[in-house]
Amino acid sequence: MRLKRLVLGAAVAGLVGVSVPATQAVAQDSLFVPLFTYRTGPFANSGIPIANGMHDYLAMLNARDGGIGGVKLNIQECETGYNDAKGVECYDSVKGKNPLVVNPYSTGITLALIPKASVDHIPVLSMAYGLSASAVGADFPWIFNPPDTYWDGMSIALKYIAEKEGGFAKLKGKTIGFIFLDVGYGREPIPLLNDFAKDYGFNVKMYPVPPSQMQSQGSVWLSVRRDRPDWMIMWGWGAMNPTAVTEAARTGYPMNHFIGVWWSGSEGDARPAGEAAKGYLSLNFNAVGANYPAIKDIEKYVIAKGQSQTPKDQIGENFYNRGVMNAVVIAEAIRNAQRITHKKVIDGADMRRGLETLQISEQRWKQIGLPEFAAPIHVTCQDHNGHGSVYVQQWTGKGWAKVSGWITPVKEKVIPLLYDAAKDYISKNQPWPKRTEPCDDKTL
Amino acid sequence: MHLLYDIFVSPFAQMVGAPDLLVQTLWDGLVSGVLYALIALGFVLIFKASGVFNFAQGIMVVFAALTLVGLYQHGVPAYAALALTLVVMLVLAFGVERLMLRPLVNQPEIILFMATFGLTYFLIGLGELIFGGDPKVMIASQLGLPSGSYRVTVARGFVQLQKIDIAAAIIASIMVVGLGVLFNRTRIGRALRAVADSHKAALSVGISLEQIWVIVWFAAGVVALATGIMWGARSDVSFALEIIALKALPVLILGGFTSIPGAIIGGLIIGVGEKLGDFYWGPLVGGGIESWFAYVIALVFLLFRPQGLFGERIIERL
Amino acid sequence: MFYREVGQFKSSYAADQALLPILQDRIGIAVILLVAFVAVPLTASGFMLDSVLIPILVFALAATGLNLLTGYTGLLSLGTGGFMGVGAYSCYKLATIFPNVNIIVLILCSGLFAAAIGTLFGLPSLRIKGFYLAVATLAAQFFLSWCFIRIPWLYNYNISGSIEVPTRTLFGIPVTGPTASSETRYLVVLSIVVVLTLLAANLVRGRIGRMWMAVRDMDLAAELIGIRLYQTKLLAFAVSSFYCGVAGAMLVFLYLGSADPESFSINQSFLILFMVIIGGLGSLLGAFLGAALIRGLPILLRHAPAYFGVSLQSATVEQTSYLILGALIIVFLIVEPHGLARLWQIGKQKLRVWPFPY
Amino acid sequence: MSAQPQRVAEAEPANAAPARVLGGVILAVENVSLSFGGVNALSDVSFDVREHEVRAIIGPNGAGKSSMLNVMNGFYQPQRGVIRFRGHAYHGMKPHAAAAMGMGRTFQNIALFRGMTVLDNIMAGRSLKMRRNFFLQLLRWGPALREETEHRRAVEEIIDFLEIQHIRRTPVGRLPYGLQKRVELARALAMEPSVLLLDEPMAGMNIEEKQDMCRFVLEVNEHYGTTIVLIEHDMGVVMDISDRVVVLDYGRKIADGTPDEVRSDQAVIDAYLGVTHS
Repeated sequence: MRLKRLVLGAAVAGLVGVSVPATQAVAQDSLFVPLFTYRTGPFANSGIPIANGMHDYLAMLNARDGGIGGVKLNIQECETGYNDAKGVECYDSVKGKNPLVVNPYSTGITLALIPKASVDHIPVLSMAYGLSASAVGADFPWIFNPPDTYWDGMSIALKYIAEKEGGFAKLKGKTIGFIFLDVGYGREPIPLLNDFAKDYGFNVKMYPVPPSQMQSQGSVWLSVRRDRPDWMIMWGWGAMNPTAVTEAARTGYPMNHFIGVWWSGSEGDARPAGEAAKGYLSLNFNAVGANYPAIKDIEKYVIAKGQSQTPKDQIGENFYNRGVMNAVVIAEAIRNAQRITHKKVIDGADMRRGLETLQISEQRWKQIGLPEFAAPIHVTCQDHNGHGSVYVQQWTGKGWAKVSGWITPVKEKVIPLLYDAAKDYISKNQPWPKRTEPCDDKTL
Repeated sequence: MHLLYDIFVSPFAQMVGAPDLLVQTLWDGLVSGVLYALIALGFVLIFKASGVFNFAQGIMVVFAALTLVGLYQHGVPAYAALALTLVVMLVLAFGVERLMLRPLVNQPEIILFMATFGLTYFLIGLGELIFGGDPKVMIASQLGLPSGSYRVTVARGFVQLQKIDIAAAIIASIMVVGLGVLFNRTRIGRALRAVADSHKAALSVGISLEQIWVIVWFAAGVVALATGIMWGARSDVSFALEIIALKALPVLILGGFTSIPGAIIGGLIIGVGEKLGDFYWGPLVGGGIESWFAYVIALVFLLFRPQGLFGERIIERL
Repeated sequence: MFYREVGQFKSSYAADQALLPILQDRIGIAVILLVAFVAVPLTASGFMLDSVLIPILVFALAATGLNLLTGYTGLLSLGTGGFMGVGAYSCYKLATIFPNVNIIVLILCSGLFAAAIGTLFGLPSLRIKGFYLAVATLAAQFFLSWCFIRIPWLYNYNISGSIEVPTRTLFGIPVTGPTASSETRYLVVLSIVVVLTLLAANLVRGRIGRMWMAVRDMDLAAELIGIRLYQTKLLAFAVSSFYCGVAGAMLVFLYLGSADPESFSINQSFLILFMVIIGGLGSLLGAFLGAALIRGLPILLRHAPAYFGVSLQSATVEQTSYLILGALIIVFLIVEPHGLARLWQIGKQKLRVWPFPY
Repeated sequence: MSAQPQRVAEAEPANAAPARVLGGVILAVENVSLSFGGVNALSDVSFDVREHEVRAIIGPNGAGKSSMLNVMNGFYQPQRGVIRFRGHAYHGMKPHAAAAMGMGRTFQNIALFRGMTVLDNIMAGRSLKMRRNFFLQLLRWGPALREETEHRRAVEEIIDFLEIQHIRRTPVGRLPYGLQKRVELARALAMEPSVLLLDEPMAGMNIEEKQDMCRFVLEVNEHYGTTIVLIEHDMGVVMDISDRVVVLDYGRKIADGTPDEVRSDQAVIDAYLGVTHS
């Protein structure tokens, strides 16, 4: 009795479902760009401005230029809630509709998609997040993570610290604390940190924050108070960031010795701590502020027309601009792909070639209305990252101020590690497909 | 041998060696204990009067705080927003009574318990839909709550006492005293206790169950709002708090489901216990044990005293 | 009229106790199995298989596991996610240690590990009951979640802390990993779920099932007719965790292809519990209906507005589905505390007497 | 009804002899005292039960009758005294152990499994007698299936005997009170007990239901030779069907003997003063 009803039920449910994915048909004369975003859940504070920035820039291209190369962009958001399973579901729901690229916006989702995307021939753009090793183009032809890997970020943070201390040699005997969200993302830079610690003789103290404890970091910061690290580096995300900044201020930790990665540097991360957060540092690779022609165009063509969810005061904030930058990388890669394939309507495979030969020079940044918005981006067939320059910004109590020049990552350390890690990844995921895609660099 | 030293000697040596950190840990534990206790208090109120184990209490905390901040962001002055939020909580209490409790009256406890799971998800959806899913900053200073901290010198170090935490403790005490007066000195209180003892008996002497339910759910809503303000002022207002709110469950196990003093003392024990455990013993196993330590305290406790701290020995009858 | 059992007489107790005593039911299930095993893989799209059917089957198995514990034995558990995780991580370790063993054997073996851990956390169930036990299982959930993060051996010391599924083949066809086709994975999941559900059906209508239900309905009386409460409850924990463990292993190996500790968090436990509540406590069919509804609802909400030309923000859809899910749970508990399964039964009763109202 | 040979052979070897011949002492209560948090429920109570007899325990409300039954089958642990069953002394036993030794029990407030059907309730009563292991159960194959069918046959006998065929598939929660009492008796009988403890089996029944129940109790006693210990308020019933009666008042035994002896006992009359026999 039961079994019968049970299977019947499953079938009924199945039928309901069968009727759903008929939305497969996507207009053939558009460029489908799905955006995986999260505007809900505990990471929404970080996710919302980024989602807005990505959407608004692409929508602006549609409104101002009629798309790219005369072809409209079909922008669709899929809510992931920063949850891996939902991210995979988003991926499954778009993969049949000829997406040009997927933007997981979560290291966890990126990790889940890396093996799948390689098989399905859909490029994954994880802009400065995801698997550091995926920068190795020979092993990960479909994965791109410009402008910097987490290891670049960590090396830059350490370089900045060394500079303030008077050189790497002065780090000997010092203690550096690393507070991180205890998921794949937060753990990613640890190998490089340990490597540097070994080479330069400083101590590392780990302060993991599990996602369930993001908003209750009291005892973590008490440990910081006990250990008195000379510097603190943070790899935080979502609700973890403002809590950490607040707790650090409460503990009386010197804020100008507390550096967050580029994902721990939104206005919303520092603002809740108020004046006490003054001096907090974070890495960044995109400019902050709304005073750029392209962003003015966004305001004019998208926001003024009510086609955006962006609140007025969010425009020009760090993570909004981060979203814009991510959209620029997508748009420029599409343009590039159209150029080298001589096609207007491209597919994922063409997009991969576009990404692999992507160059955004200083000149080009200026042309697209974002002068000096970010360091030049240079992706090649071998190097899917570019290891671009990053600067350090400081919270003034009201906003971010740039307090350093452009700092280059310690490439000679990072790149060998990347190759080792790629090898390790592949050995653990045998059989891994060999790269068969030819390089375009030579033909250009 | 080394392990035994790490477990039994080294933590205590640290405590003696750095008394300021010990005092700070105890203080932090007490403060989070107060907040756990406040959530547990909401549970107890509802459980006492309606026998419903209200899983949604944690979400009510977030919902109340979110409503407050959301209204303020929409341009309502802080105190007016506070008053309006109270109205919202009253409406919620009415809604819960009318739409959920009344149709479910006489159902087994477990069904009511699960219904509050539904309420939890409903409130998450509703809250995010209206006010958005992004975490918000509590309007503590607009409400006249203090910020900043006192630094007290202890031994060679110092202890940092947040003013907002002291305020939380004071408000919690006022609330407990207020509830005590409500329960023990007023006509409503007598009715509440009558309902708690026996629904049928209460009905037979003409006490309206519906009214009582609205009152306790509203009272729990007020407690939730106070908790939300305090907690929001310490970090921010977001649904991520939901997981932390579950810590009230071990508190209830320690304190018993029906005892207000039990909730307070249980909260303090759990708060202090988990902070001490995490700070002194956590590093032995890699840290982060705060996420489960409270539950394990409760579990161990249960094995020895299944009826809780203040519960009476249960005599099973057939 | 169409669905009637009049005239179907049983001449032996064995026939009367059969799984499907009514002819129409037997025909019905044959048709459904035929559709599920043949028609669906031939016609369904990749999205349909990957994001709808496979997860529904996987979650239905987990819900079946929880239902054995909560619906049949009356022990409320909030640790389902943790037990699923035990299955997933043991399967991952087994696949690393025994790369040449058939992956399906490993998936089933990982259920045994989950059963062992589940039994361990079931030990307090002798002394504590009801809500108290729920909190004890919450301890299991949080402790296990913590283990999945803090014991790097479990995920082979991967820096990312997540596990990626290696490719494994069966008769030369890839079953797991990125190259396995949706159809293959679907058929493997379906087979495992059908077999395990059949076994569960056997269990619950025999002596063990009656002992579980006796403990659920009145544990003291059960003890007085000679049922040993402790063994019975522990057996329920073990079997339930076995099912959850297998579901967890399938979640990673046959559905997601990778997983991190978040996949086995408290929220997963809640979702599975909702499936059981909405589907119907104490009904195996209910587990499937509940899984289909809870999995299908957000997908439906996401895709339905587009049909009607309404464009909703993806976040709004997410929030709305929370709202609707919450409301549905309450409505179900009010209207039909026995869930979808009871509604189905009522519908069948109506069919039986059709065209007469009763 | 026709007793099934195998069943009789298994449970009641003594049944080969004609029923209703009283045997030796099967169950004895010796100096039992029980208290809850200072309140004495039973003080120093002793009496015995002989094989095949119908033994009644009577007394005013709160006399400790139910507590007595609860001590006898191990649900309460007495502070002092022993329970002697077939010559072995037990200071306290586990309820499931008592069940395994052959003590069946019904309750004053029906303790059926409300969510299960009548058939499942009675089948559950046979749990102890079913031995096939978990894996055979899982496959429901061969020996397990045969066992299930065998026990189903035995249960159907009981269903026939108690005349509850028509409600076989009804969940017990939906049955009227009188039928529930009958199902509870059926479940106890399914255990094939040598001693059956009945706690007010006729409470709350109308006269016809009482008559039916009396008939069933006596038939069980006569047919299977099952020893019966019952608590009952209806003096008429008690005096009619029991062989010996023990009277409790405030936890003490105040009389013990045949119905006639007890009826004329002054202490009993005092205890029941003002209580009319219905």
